[in-house]
Amino acid sequence: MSLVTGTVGKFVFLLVFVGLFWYFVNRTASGAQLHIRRIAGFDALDEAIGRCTEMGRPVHYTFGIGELDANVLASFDVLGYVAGQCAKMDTDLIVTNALGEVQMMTEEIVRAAYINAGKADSYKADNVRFISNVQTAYISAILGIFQRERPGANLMMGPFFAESMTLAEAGQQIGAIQVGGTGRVIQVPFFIAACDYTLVGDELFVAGAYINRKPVQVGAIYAQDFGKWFTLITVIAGTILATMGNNTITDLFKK
Amino acid sequence: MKFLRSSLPIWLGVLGGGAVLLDLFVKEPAFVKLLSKWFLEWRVILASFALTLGAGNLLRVHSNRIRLKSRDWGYSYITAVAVVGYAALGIIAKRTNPTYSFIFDNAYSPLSATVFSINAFYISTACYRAFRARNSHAAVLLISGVVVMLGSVGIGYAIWPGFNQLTQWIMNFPNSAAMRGMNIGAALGIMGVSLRVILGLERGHLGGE
Amino acid sequence: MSASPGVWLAAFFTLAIYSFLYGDNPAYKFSEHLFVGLGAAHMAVMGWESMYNRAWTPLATKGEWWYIGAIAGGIMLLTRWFRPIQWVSRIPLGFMMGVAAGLSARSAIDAQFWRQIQSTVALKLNVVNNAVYVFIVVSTLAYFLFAFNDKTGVGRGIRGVGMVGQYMMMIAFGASLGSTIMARLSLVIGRLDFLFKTWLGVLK
Amino acid sequence: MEGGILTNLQNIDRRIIYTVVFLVLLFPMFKPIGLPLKISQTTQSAFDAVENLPNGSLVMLTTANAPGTAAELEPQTIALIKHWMKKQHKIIMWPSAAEAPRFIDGYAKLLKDNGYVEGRDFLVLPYLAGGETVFGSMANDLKSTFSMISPGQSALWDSITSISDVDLLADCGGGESQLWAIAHIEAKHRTPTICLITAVILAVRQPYYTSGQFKGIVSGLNGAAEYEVLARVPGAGAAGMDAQSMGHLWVIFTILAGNFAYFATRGKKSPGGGQ
Repeated sequence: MSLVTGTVGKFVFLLVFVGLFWYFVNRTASGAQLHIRRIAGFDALDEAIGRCTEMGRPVHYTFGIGELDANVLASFDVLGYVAGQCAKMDTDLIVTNALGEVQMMTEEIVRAAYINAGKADSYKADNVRFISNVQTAYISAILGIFQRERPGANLMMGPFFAESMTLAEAGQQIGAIQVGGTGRVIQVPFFIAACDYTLVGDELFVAGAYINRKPVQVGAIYAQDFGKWFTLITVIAGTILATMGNNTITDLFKK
Repeated sequence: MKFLRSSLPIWLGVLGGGAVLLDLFVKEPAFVKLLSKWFLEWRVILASFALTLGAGNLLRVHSNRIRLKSRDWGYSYITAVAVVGYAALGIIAKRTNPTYSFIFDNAYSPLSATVFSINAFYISTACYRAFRARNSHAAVLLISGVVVMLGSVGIGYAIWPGFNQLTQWIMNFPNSAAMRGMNIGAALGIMGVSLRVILGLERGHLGGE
Repeated sequence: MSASPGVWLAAFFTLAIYSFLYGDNPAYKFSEHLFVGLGAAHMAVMGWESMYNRAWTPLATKGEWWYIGAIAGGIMLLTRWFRPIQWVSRIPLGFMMGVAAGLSARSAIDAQFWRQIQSTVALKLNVVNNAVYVFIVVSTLAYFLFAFNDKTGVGRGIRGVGMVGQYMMMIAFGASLGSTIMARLSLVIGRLDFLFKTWLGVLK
Repeated sequence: MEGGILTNLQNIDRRIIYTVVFLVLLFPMFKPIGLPLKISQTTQSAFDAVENLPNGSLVMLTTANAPGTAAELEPQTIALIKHWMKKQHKIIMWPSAAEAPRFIDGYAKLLKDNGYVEGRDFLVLPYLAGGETVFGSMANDLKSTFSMISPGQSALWDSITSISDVDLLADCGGGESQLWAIAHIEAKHRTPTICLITAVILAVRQPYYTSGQFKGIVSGLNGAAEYEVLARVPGAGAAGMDAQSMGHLWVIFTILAGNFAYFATRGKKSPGGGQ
C-alpha cells in the first residue's frame, strides 16, 4: 500500500482518531461514566414541550431542506427524544419533511417513540408530513401551517439553508418558543436572531451523546475532543515556533 | 431475511464509505480508486431516482388529505393535478418543450423568487428585535452588525470612509477567525458522525432499529 | 403595461405571495399548493433526465451493461411506497448513506480541517492582526470542547476560555447578519424591478 | 404620551416595517442617487484570477443558480461570462442543481449571440443529481462522469482528458457547492477556483479565501457591481445598488430607533424574542 503525497499527516490523524473512537466506545460500553458539559439548547426542549402541553398547541419539528447528512443523523436522536416526550404528555407533534428518504425514517422514529411510551394509539400518521423537496415551496407551505395550526413550539434541527431565517421569524410571529440548531455554521446567526435557544454548529452533533448516552455517540464526542485539543496545541505551538523562525510544525502539515 | 433487512444495508455503507474515504489517501492498490469511481457514479444514478421520490410522497399525502377530508382538502386537488400534469409534460414532451418552459418561467420562477424574497422582510424585523443591546452578547452582535451594514454599501462610505476599512477588517480577521474555529469544530463533528456510518456503528438512518 | 399573458400570470403569483405579509388568504393558499405541486414535478423531471443521461444512454448506446445494477438499486429505492416491501429500499439507502458519509468525511478532514489548520499554523504572531486571528480561532474552538466535567476547576477554566470565544462568535454572527440584510434586500429589488418595469412599465 | 411613543418605537408593527421597506427600495429605482462604489479585495482577486489567464484558456462554470438566488447571482454570472468572452476563453458549463439548467440556457444564448460555437468554443454538460457526489466523481474522472457524451460529439470535449486541464473553475451558488468544489476538485488537482456567491455566505467562505483555497470571491449584488466596473462590462449589478443602500439605511434606522427607545424606557418590561 502506498499513500498519495501530501496526505501522510492526515492519514495518521485519521488512524489515531478512529483508534480513540474505538477506545472510548468500549470504555463507555463497559460502564465508565464519561462527562459531557451542559448544553442549554437541549435542556430547553422539555421547557418547550411543556409549554405546548399547557397551551394545548402542537409542537412543530423540522430538519430543514438539506441533504441526508451528518446533521440529519444527529437530529434523528433529538426527534426520537422529542417524540417520546410528546407521547408522554399527550401533545401533538407535527414533523414536516423536505426529503423523500427522510420521510420514511421519521415515520418509523416517531411511531417507535409512541410505542415505547405506551401510547401507540395516540400516534397520528397524518402529522408526519412530506411537504416538498424544493426549498421555496417548502417555505411557502410551512408559513401556511404556522398560520393555520399555530404550533406552540418550533424545533429546527438539521442542515438548514436560507429557510432558517424565514421559518424562525415566522415562528416568532406566532409566539412559538423556538430552539434552532445546525452544523451549517452560516445559518447560526439567523437562529440567534430569532430563536430562544440556539445550538451553535458542533453542539448539534453532541445530541445523541447528550440525550441518550449511547456508547457509540459518547465515544465519538471524546474522539472529536481529541481533534480539538490537537488543533489547539498545534496552532499555539506552531504559531509560536513560526514567529521564532522555526517551521517544524508548518512543514509537518505539508507532509 | 434479517441479514437483508438490517445487516446488508450497513455493510454496503461500510464498503461504499470506506472506499470513497480511502481514495483520498491511497495511491496503491489501484482497485480502491476504481471502486471509489464506480461507487460515486452509481450514487449519482441512485440520487436521480431519489429525486423522484418527492413527487410520489406528495401524491400520497394529498390523496390522503382528500380522502380524509382534512383541513383545506380542496386545495389538495391543485397540488395533485400540478404534480401529475407537470411531471408528465416534462417527461413525455421533454424539459425543453415550450409549454414546460412557459410554466417554469411564469409560474415556478416568480413563485420561487417571491417566496425567497420574503426572507428580506423577515430578516429586517428579526434584526430589529435581535439587534438590541439587551445584554453584553447582544451588544457585541449589534455593534459588529451595524458597522458591517454601514461599511458594505456606498452610503456608509459617504458618511465616513473608515466604515469600509473597518468592515474589511472585521470580515478578514475577527469574522474569518471565528468562522474558522467553528468550521474546524463542525468538521470534527461531521467526521465523528460520518465515521459512525463508515465503521458500521450507526443505525439511525435505517429507522433506528 | 405589458400585454404578455405570461407576465400577467407572473405578476399575479408575485402579488399573491406578497399578500401573505399582510395575512393568510385564499390567493396565497392557491399559489402555495400549486407551487408545491410544480416543485415536486420539476424535481421528478430533473431526476428522470439525470437518470436517462447517466444510466440509460450509456447502457443503450454503448452497451455499458453494468449500469443495470445501479438502475435496479434505483428501483429498489422506489419500493418505499409499498408498505409490505418497504424494507427493500434500505439496501440502496444504506449504500447511498455510506458513500455520502465517505465524501463528507473526505471533505471534512481535508478542506475543512487539515488545510484550515495548515493555513493557521504558518501565521507569525509579531503581526498584530495575526495574533488577533490566532487568539480568536483558539478561543472559539475552546467553546466547542464538550468532553469534560464543568463542575471541576479545570472544567471551569475551559468554560472561561470558551466564554471569550462566545463573544468572538457574536462578532462573526453580527457581521453575517449585517452583510446579509443587504443581500436579502436585493431579492426584493429583483421582484420590484419585475413589477414596475416588466409588468407595469412605469420604470425605465 | 412620550413613554407611549418610545414603547411604540420598541415594538413597531411588522406590517409598518414591511411597507416602508417596499417604499424605500422603490424610491431610488425611480430616482437613482449614484452613491460611490468601493471595490472589495475579494472581488479584485477574482477579477485578477480571470484577467491573468492567457487568452483562450479553458474555464469551467459550475452553477447552482435558482430563481430564488438569481437576483444576486445572475448579474455576477453575466459579468463574469462577458469578461470570459473578452478574453476568448473556452467555456464548459454545468448545472449542479435541478433549478439551474434554465439559467444555463440563457448563458448559452448569450455566448452564441457573441459568436461562440457550441461544441467548439463552449460546451454545456447535462444536469446530474447527487450534488456533492457529482463533484467527487468529476474530481476522480471527469470524462467518465459524463460518459454519455460520445467522442466526436464535441471538439472541445475531445480535447480534454481530465479536470486538471481546466485552468480556472468558477462555482456559482448560494449553498454548499463552493465547498464541494474546493473539497474535491481543488483539493485533488489544485485547480484555481473562484466562487460567485450570495452575500449571505461570504462570512463563512472568507476563511477559505484567507487560506488560498479560493483565489477570489464575488459576493452579492455589490460584488456584481464591482466586477462590472473592473471588467468594464456595464450590467444589472450597479443599477440595484442605490435601492439596496436606501433599504439598508431604513433597517439601520429601525435598529437604532429600537435601541434608543429601549434604553430610554429601560426597566419597563418589553416583549420580544432573541437571546
